[in-house]
Amino acid sequence: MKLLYFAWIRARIGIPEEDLSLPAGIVRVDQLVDWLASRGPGYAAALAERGSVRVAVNQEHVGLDHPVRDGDEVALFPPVTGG
Amino acid sequence: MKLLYFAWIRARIGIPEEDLSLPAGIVRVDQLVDWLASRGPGYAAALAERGSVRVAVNQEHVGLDHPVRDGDEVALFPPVTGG
Amino acid sequence: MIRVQREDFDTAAETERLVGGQHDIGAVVSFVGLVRDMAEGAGASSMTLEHYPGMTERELGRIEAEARARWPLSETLIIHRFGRLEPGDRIVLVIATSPHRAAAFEACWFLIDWLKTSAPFWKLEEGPEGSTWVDAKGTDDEAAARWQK
Amino acid sequence: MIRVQREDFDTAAETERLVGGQHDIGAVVSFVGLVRDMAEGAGASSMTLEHYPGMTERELGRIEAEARARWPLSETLIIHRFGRLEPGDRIVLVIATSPHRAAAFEACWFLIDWLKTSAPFWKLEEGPEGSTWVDAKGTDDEAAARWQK
Repeated sequence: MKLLYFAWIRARIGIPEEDLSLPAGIVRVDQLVDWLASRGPGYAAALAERGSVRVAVNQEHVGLDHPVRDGDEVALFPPVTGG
Repeated sequence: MKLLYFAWIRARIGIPEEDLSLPAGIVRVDQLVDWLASRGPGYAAALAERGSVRVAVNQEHVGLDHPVRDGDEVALFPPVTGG
Repeated sequence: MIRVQREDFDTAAETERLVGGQHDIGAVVSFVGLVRDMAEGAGASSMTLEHYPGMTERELGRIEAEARARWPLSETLIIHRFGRLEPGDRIVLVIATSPHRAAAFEACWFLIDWLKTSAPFWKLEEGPEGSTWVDAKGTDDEAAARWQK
Repeated sequence: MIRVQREDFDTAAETERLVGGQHDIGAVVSFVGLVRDMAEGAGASSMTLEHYPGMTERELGRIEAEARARWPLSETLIIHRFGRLEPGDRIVLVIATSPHRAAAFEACWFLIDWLKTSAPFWKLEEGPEGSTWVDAKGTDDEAAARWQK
């Protein structure tokens, strides 16, 4: 799985992207976010305000109950502020 | 009184403007329009569709009950179609 | 700002003049009205825009003042042409700028809607079967009525 | 048409490209978003716009398709910049053209409202006291929600 981080989530995690293998049992976005938050203090800080974490799977906005699979491109970012 | 005519009202009356002295007793827009319509076939044709005649007194849109005085600039025209 | 002129206008230059150097403007909304080919394939239709000099400027100034009283605007501009115009030619430019986009959109829309039913312009269209005066549209009256308070 | 680019854009040239030679367009509505000086007198504040390459184009294309499905439009264009921008710089251009002005106004407004809550951009603002990420605004969510069917 390819993970991408943007804005202050990227800044707190410290890297813009990484490739990870999904642990067994992680099949939904909310499980993925919980697991990532347990990977270290940067991740925990980045994902602490869970209400401010938005997720895209394969470049589409999704909700927390969206399925994730190992080949997906998953992006985590704060609410968007374009325009 | 200075009278100005625009668009098809001007075309039917045949002149763009004229100076007239108001006959005694004509003190409102509707009386002025009735009197003008009696001045000849061009005027009658121009003002026949009374519902399509708009009036400005001293360059402001007014209703049929607006007063008119001898020094006024009065314009008669069809509904506007700018933009 | 109001201008009534025979000449074409340069939207980019006008916008730059309104916005240039100002750093509190977040939103620039502009409307350009163009002459449509009403003959629909039956040959291009030119038109001549007649207006009431003096009253036109007055009316445009009045609706501009109304927009500025209703919305928090930085700048407004209305340029309306008169004279002979061909299909594709620019007729009218309305620009509203504001710190915020909702005010700029509403004011720009209001200005063109009101202008259409209040500014003294008339269109003589040259179609394939001669010249005809364009009728005012009921839909324009309805569009303007939306803004009545 | 969608473009995501670091460079500035030329609104007049883009408009001419959309409109030039077409005679069935009556209304051109455009929105330009500019960087406002948020430091309010405490010194100019630059910003850096970050985005998600690939998804940005996808999202902009999606909302453009939605606008074209909802309104009778002739042409649409969205250009959004990324990278470092100074106060007064252009950020985004949205143009909608149509035979009729209501469709052009609604579509242009819809596009910028939806873009703000859906296109993956983030703003890092350099203020007098350091850099801060700009929070998404609840008012933007409300503006977008108006367009929900």
